[in-house]
Amino acid sequence: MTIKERAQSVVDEFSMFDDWMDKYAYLIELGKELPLIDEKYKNETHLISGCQSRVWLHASYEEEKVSFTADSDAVITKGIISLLIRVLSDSKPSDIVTADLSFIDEIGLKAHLSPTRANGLVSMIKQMQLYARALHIKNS
Amino acid sequence: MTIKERAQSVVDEFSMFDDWMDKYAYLIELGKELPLIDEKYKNETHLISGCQSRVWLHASYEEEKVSFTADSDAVITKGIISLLIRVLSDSKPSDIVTADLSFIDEIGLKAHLSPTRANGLVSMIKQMQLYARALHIKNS
Amino acid sequence: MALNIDNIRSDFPILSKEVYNKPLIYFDNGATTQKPLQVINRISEYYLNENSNVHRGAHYLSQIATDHFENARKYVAGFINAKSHREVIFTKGTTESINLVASSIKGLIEKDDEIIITAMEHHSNMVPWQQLCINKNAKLRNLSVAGDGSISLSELKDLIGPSTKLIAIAHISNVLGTINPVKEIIEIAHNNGIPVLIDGAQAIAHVNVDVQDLDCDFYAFSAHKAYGPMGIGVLYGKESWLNKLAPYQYGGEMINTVSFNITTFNELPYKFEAGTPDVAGALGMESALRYIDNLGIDNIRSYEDELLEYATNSISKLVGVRVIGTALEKTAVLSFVVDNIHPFDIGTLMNQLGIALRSGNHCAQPLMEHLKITGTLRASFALYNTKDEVDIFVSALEKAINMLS
Amino acid sequence: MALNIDNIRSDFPILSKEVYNKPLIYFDNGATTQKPLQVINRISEYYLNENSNVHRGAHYLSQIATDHFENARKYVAGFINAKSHREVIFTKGTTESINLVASSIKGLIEKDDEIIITAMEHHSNMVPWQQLCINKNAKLRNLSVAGDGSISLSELKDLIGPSTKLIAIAHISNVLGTINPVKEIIEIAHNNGIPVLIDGAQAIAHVNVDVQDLDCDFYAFSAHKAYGPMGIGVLYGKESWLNKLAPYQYGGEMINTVSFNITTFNELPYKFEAGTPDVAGALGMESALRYIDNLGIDNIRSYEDELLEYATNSISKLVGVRVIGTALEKTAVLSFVVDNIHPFDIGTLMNQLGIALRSGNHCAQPLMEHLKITGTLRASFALYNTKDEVDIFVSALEKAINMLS
Ligand SMILES: Cc1ncc(COP(=O)(O)O)c(C=O)c1O
Ligand SMILES: Cc1ncc(COP(=O)(O)O)c(C=O)c1O
Repeated sequence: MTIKERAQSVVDEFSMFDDWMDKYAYLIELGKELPLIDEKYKNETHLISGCQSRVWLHASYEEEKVSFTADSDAVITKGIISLLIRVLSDSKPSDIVTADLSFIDEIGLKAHLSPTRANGLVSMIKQMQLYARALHIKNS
Repeated sequence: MTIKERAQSVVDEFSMFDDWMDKYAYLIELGKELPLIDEKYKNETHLISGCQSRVWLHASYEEEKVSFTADSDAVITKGIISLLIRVLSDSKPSDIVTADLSFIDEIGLKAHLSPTRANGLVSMIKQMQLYARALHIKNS
Repeated sequence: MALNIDNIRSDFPILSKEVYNKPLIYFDNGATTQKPLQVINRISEYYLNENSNVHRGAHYLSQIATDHFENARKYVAGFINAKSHREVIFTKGTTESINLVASSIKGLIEKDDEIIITAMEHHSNMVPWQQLCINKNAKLRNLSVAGDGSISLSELKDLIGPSTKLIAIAHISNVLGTINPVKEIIEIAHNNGIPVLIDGAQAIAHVNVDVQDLDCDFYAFSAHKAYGPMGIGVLYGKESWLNKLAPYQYGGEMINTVSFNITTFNELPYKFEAGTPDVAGALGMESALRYIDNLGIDNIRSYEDELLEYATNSISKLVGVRVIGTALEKTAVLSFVVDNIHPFDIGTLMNQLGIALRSGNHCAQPLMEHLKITGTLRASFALYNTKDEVDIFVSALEKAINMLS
Repeated sequence: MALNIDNIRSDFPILSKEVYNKPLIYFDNGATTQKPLQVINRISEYYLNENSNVHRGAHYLSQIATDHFENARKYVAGFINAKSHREVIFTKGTTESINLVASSIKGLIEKDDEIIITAMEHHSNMVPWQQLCINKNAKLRNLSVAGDGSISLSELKDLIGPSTKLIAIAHISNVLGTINPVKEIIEIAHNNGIPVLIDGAQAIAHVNVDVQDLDCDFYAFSAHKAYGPMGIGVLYGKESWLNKLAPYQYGGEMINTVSFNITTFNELPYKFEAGTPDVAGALGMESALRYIDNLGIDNIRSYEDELLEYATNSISKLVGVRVIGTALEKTAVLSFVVDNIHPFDIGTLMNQLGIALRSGNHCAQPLMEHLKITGTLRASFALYNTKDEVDIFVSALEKAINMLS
């Protein structure tokens, strides 16, 4: 599946819920499926600044594709980052960097998160794209 | 005449005018009658601070009474100070210090002068009372 | 006298708002309070009828604006029982008030001098002193906070020494709700010849503030936390202290005479007010303080105490909820954590349920470290909040905890 | 495009006021402008519907307020054509903006360095530099002003030397109306590696301001002189410069992390914004700038130029009247003196006739000394003033002169 297709499937899933409390319940579930980061990466280096809850993100590069693992001390944050990983992980660096991320607005995530949270979301995406770019350069 | 009586005569005079422009015309006339300060006193020492136009004030003490002379570079200011002098000059220091100055409000002067002017008015009165107090102490 | 809360709420139209189809419950009053119509209308009224620059004018509007502005200053002086309106400096808010003192007192602080703060200070009453100390090679000393959120006067006495030059402390903690024994602190300080600055940001709307009774040297607060507009606040300072301090910024009314080489400065309070002041803000603040005065600060205090007690009891019944800040003397602020759940997760769900809380470190990172927590949830109350709102809040909290457990 | 002045005037209810039974003629716009309903209503609207503290919130109102506040910043950035909204710092006004730079640049100024200003500066753009120089044992250098109110670029080139560290100059003089050739000045300065601060207090509402085209390093202005609320203004600074400057005040959003011993600061623009910002003020400023944008600054400029020319011609016909400030490039401000009559006397009578002028030294005492006058009368125009008002003003002036001669 392309990033676009994966994003569409996220949008489809979220469209099933009318009530945002149900969406949050679903996000909380998703958080539990997050590809957990290796404990050894849960350090300052892997911390994303700009989120009020702590988020650790790790990226690896194999067969020209970037994969992400992550963790957070807040469950809803975990759910959000698991969405991002589901859509962006396992993709070519160039696709990650240029990805259309309008699905975030479409599922209403951005509008429903606090400003600090929304900034955290922006920080997460920035960091993922930074990793993709760096790994791409390093390996080419 | 007591200070009170002199103040009353000022109020009476001003009550003849309905239009403030006429009152100002009268103030301008009064300014011309101001007991002019000796040129030698027109210096920093005799300048009243707090007025936006320059006002020089001099006080002298004779037969237990204080007399004032003054000048200003603005004509309306001269008119105002001439009113103050007319009411307060030639009085005992204690009477000057404790004088009821409500005539200023009664003729509407305070309300019709700009804040800086009104401050200037306050400064003038303060200075006259200061002089009175000082001369009283010095001579007793 | 009991407050008529229905009447009061009708003065605050924003309280009838819905958020995500839920009635808004505004429990973020520690961050900023809502404004009554009286305040909003006063600001409009000013711009519609009286707007002008002040002091330097030579015309009617300018005089009206100046009179109203200076009357607002006098009203503020009366509200905190200052000796003179000359002791009331208008600033942008608490933060600027404190920074003003930190900047203007610089010349009086030397190497190895000490400034005492507490571990519960808001960043605004901590970082200015920290940076001043770094700048001057002086020492910042820290009065610790006990588990219940209180401080110890005997520890303070131990901290005070011959090098102590200032004590800066919050009247009421924005995280813990603790009402510090500032009167006693000031007495101890003065016995040692040390001036005291009180950060009154969280106090001004909640308890009676009498600067002469406290005998504090400086008292700082913001209008926006007391039903007034944003962008304006007050630095109260004793006249003798304000005269000792250097001017703060330069320009406008604070200047007496200028020549190319030298400037002389105006008298108090203008010495500390550079530039065109926020006249509308001052009038809005006056209206807000009048609003408080009309209801009576003591009535407000007892109503809010009752609300706090009710809320504290109610959330304490929920499993896993732990109240942070349990000092005996406490008001208006209810911080808590829930075992094994991140405050942000709860805050997010509570928001979705219409309840405005604050979560995080509340600009008090050193306190969080001190208490070994990463953050709290905070419900902070104002005179328009009700027990019904507390009930809704508590059942929402229960729901959120269930979802997150 | 011609402005529809009748429509415009109906946006400013205060203009229909009477003063001493005379229609108010407000010619004190250089001190502060009146505010259109759009601005007044925006402020009320904010407090009625959106009020909350910004940035640190975790709830709906806080998000709305933050979005609107940051959008206001972006609008301001667009209005002055800043490269980025990070270059827009909200302050109390021009005076604070300039003091901010003077305070944060301190570390970069050393003994015997030089700062150049001009003889026409407002105290707010003079005393901060004078005091900085006194503090640092640096030298303040003064560019003179010619009889017509203009400055000389060749004199500036002579003043510039290897020790010159900053040039600070008004875009438009508040006394003379002179529009200084700031673009040329900046080019000369930059050729010598010197940054330039522009005091735009009198420019922002009257001429097109494009900070990228000017290439200025700092640009300061107040909302209240551009149809916006009091208590808020802007410091524009090039990102590279703002990054170089030390933080200004401490507390709130400007802090990144704090521990007891050390603090790290937030990125631009927050680094310079300590404490709760004036959200309502920022939204009011945005409305005001939108108001200007809707009419078009170039249309405003040509209308005001026409008004100025008309007024200049009219008063020049009166015996004894002398216009102060006759530079070719000039706008919106008409200063004058009357032979043998004190400005205050005229100002007093004009006020009685309903006309709001300003008289005095206009916070520019060094300029008064330089021009060897004690003060002027100043009529300053805004987009809502009319030729009819000028006519009434001129005949009132004639009357006043007659009474005082
Ligand atoms: C040229 C100039 N600079 C600075 C200022 C100061 O502006 P504010 O009082 O809004 O800070 C003014 C306003 O009087 C001015 O005209
Ligand atoms: C205890 C305390 N001090 C200082 C401040 C800063 O107030 P302001 O942001 O209005 O300057 C606050 C507000 O957050 C506070 O709660």
